[in-house]
Amino acid sequence: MVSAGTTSEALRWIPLLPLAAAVFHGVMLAFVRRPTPRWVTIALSCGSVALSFAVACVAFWELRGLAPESRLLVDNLYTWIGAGIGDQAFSAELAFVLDPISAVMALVVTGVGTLIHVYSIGYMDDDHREDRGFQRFFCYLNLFTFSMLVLVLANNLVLMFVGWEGVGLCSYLLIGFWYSDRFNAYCGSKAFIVNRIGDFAFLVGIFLVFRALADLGAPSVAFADIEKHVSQLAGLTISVPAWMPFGPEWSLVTTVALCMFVGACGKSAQIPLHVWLPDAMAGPTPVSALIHAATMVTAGVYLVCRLSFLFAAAPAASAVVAWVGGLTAIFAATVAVTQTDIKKVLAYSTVSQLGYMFLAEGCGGYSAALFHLGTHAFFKALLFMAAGAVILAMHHEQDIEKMGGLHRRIWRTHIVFLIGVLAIAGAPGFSGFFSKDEVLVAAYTSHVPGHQWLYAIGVATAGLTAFYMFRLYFQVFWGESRVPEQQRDRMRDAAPVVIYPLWVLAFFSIFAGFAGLPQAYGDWFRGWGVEESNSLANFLGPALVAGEGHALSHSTEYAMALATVFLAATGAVLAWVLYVRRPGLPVRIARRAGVVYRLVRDKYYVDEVYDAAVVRPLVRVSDRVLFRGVDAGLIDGAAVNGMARAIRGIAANGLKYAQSGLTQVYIFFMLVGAVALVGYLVR
Amino acid sequence: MPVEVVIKALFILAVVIGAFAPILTWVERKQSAVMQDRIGANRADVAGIRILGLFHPVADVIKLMTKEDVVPQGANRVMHLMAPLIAAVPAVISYAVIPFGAVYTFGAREISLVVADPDWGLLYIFAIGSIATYGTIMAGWSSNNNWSMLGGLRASAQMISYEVTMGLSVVGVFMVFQTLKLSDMALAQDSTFRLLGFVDVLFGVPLPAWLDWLRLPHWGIFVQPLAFVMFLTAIMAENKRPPFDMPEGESEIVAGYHTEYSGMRFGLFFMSEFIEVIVIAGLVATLFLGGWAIPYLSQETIIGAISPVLGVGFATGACLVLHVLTFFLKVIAMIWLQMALRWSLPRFRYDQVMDLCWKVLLPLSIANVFVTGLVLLTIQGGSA
Amino acid sequence: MTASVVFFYAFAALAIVSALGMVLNVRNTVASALSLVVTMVALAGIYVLLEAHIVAVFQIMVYAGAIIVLFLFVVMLLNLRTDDFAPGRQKLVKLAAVVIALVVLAELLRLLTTGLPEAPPLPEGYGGYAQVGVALYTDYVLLVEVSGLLLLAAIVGGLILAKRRIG
Amino acid sequence: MIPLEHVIGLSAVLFVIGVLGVATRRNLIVILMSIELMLNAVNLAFVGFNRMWPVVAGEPRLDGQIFVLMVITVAAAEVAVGLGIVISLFRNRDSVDIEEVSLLKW
Repeated sequence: MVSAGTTSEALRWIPLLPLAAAVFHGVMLAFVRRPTPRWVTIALSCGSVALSFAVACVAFWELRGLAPESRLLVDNLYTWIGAGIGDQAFSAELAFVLDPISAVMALVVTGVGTLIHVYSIGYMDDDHREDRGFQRFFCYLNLFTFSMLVLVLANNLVLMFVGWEGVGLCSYLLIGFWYSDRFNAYCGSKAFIVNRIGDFAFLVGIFLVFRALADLGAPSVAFADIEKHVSQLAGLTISVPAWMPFGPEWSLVTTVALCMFVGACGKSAQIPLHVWLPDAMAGPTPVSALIHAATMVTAGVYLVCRLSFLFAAAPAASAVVAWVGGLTAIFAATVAVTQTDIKKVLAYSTVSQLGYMFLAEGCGGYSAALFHLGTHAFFKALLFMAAGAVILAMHHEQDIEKMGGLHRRIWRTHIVFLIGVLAIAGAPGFSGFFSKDEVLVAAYTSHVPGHQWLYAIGVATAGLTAFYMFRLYFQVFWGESRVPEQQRDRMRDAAPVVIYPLWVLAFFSIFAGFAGLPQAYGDWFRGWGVEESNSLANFLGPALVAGEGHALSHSTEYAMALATVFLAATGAVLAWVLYVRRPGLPVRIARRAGVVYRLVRDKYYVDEVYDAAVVRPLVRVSDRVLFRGVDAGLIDGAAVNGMARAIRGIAANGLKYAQSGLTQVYIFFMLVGAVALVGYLVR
Repeated sequence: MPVEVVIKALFILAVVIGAFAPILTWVERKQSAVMQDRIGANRADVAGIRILGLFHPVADVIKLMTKEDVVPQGANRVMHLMAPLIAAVPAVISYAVIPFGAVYTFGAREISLVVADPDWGLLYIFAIGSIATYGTIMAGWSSNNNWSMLGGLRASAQMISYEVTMGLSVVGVFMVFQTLKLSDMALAQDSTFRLLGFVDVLFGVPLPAWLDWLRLPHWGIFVQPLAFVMFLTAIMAENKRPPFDMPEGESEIVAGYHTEYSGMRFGLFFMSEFIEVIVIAGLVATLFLGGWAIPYLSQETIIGAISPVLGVGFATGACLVLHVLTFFLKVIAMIWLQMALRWSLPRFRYDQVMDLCWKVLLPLSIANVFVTGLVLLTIQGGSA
Repeated sequence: MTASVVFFYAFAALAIVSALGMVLNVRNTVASALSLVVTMVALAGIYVLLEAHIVAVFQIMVYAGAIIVLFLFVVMLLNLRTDDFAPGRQKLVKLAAVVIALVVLAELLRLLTTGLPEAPPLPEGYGGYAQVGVALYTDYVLLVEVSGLLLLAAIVGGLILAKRRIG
Repeated sequence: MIPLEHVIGLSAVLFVIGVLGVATRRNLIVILMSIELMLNAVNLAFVGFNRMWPVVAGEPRLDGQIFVLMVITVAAAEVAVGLGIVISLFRNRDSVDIEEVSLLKW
């Protein structure tokens, strides 16, 4: 059921344009033998996404023109699933809705997506392998954009799930894009399988919601309907066996919210399902930027925002969200400190920042989370793409131990990278500063159990973030060059098509923060005609549940910001000291730290633990028991062959005589049957 | 059964079987002679009077009646004897639904000049026509003669093939006239339409008034020209006369299905062919040439023109006579056309006949249905 | 007893006799087919009496005009003069089949003992081609489409089965 | 009026005659014809029942007659394929005796 809203038929084109391009590429790849000219591929892919961005902008403008309470654009294509009649009628529409939340997301996805598409032209330019990788890449990229937009614009959970699975698939395809390397294929599978765990929980959540709404007499999976009934849902419980924790009655809303959150964890790489994201860096760098930094991994954050009413009704679940987010943030930040692969550092940084977003959401700061999501999309995409430019310049060398002193050689890349680092580190005035501030304010003012600790974690993470980002920056661009001699002279900035999108992103990384300028700073501009500075939060407000209003005095906010900035600056200076002034020091510290260092460097052995606890037993059980025992022995041996043998025995010795080959004998038997039937009827 | 029906039936039987059919044998000989630059039949005489050889039909009948009726050895006697009857009867009774005049009102009495007028008149003709096939097949089978059987075989294949085309080719016609009732169909053709009216309908350009006078009779042949050609072809093939005389094919299979027939039974086959010629002529006239309608002069126009002078009753009567004459004039024209075709075209080869049916006429007739539907939709505003 | 009832019994008798003639005539397949034509025509007559005119017309057009002609065509094409088959192998089964068929008949006729309602008068224009056409192209349009597909499949199938060699 | 019991009865009789033909005749063509007879018997029942309830809920219904038309269509298709089979059978075995066709057995 589609709730009331302004109909806008333009909406469908936002996802459909990239789909059209993807379908074109798919057809060309699958059915046409000859390679498509590159300019066709480029024009179609980039053009479709850019056009989709334009449509999104137009739709956004239309949305802004509406009254704040009725900001909802609807495009109902057709009834996708229809079942039941009367009161029990259920229908899932193929409908797209644009409300403030999805508008922000759609703009980020198409906007950043367009830039990354353009960037990919340069990045993938040297891909001349015979499987037509260039076109294949753009096909997947377009398909991803389509899926992501379906996810974002869906008006119901089931349609969202379609997009959800679609982005998962594209992520898998793109991580393993260079599939000839077994490791890449392995990483793709890992991402896919870990995501399955989350998806399973998500699916269970959908079923639970549907079932509960059906019990309430209004079966639906549309967000609007769930929201309408959320107060009734809050009273429901699920009976579980008494031996289960918190049994025998679980609150339905909490369960659903937790299921959804597990799904979000999978997609957004939160503890304990974060293990796939660092490995996902095996894919091409534009993919890391688009999928594994800017858009797909934020789907979980988006899901929680979408269902904010549900989480608001389930404080326990919210607390879990906050704590998981906080722990992930600091956990990933510590790991990032020790990594030496440029993309791995960024990957852990992404995990950490996603943790931030969840922290905000758990604390009720949904608009803060979305704000951070947006700014993070800009600066993390920028960082990844700049890192990609570095990697290109280094001829696909990713180890920062082998870089250093690059600022002279590739100064354009250096500048944008620096902007990105400043933004993520939260340098005052940059976008990250404001959004991180909002997150911390949300944590500080929330009523989640232990919110002071969460705040402390947030601040500490901010310091760590600044430290590892500057570490990365100094390792790569400053200090002594560790690049091999002969390579050093041939290094230069990547092609303009690679660099220009970075400038655009750099611009937004600096200034995007002013879209959601907290009131505390907005007041500074009061004299300039700025009345309400926090326009993003005001824009999002009506679509989200009212957060717990933070009535902080401005001075508190300034103090908090100051503390954060101080910590961040400390981190930055520390990095400078350690990696520029005294380059020998880190090694000594690492040696001194010993076990702790190794623990952190090896990512707390999470992968190993999973391998030992889950993967290996599973493989062993599958092989020994399920394959050899059940499949080969029971199903093949007893059921299939045994049945066949039994039937052969019966048929060969007796039944075959019934098959005389004489048609009329068969007819006779048929007649006998008819007589029996009719006789029974007339008895 | 009302007397009126009996009178009408007797009238049509008299005209068709009594007058047209026997004369047709003579007409055919004469026409072929004219076309081949000969004199033609002129020898039979009664006391020296020849009147253009018109006694030949009489002589033929006498000859056929008096000849021995042979049933060959090994033949299935009953079937052999029944076959000519089954061939002839459907031809005669199809005439029951063909209107030879409109409905006339004489005071309180309404006289409709058609023997039977069911809603499904056209279907009736098709149904009856399909029965006629059996005569040929039975004749071919029961004669216990290979030539006959080959003829019967050819006839059965040819006739069921062309039946399909025949039915489909007139679908366009009854789409246009929106009826299957033959009297309604003739009535619908008693009007005219603007020749350039399509300009108005398609492009919305109103025609100048003087062009409104450029009118054609609303006849099937003008609104469904393709259907006319196809229907005439198909129904002539149904009749198995040259150029579609594969079942007889005297140069190939002696005389086909009636090789073993003699005397009046052969005569019946012969007659049924001629009667069918008349039925075809009447049917084509009704479907495509407006039946009894006089072009540009509708029934009301005629009655309206005469009645002030001579009174309504007389005017109606005069109109009736004019209509019946018009109808038979058209029938004669169509008979002439068939004769001309029969003597102009050589016989097809068997595969050509089949190709013509399945590969040319059938697709064309289906296309005709489509196009007709499209045009009708356009004219009716496309709101269907 | 009105004329239509008399006609009904006449047609019924004709139908039964000719149907029996078809089944019992073991010497001449063509005669069997022709008997079947008589049955068809008699049934068409009964349809007319039951005021199903369109059905009657199609019964004659399709059954008598096309289907049985096709049978005859095949019989003549294969030149099956008489059934000179080898002695049968299943006399007993056939005898049993006859008995059982008669049991079926008894059972079916037993079903009929309950009185059926009198046929009501028909509304104006009932069963005309217009009404049948409208019903066909509205309520039953899917059926029409599907049967069109079926006919196409049958044409192709028949062609392939009867063709001597493909290609 | 025509007693409808007798219409249905006639239908039953014709049906059983068809069954007899299918069960006892060995000529494949006659068997096909008997099947046609059975279909016709069913058609007769359809028309009879249609005549019995021509108006349902105040609306004229033609379901019975439409079904007959469909049965006729199906019969035509069936005959086309069936006779195709007969022809190819005759070509291979030089007979249309159904007892000749008993290869498909143990």
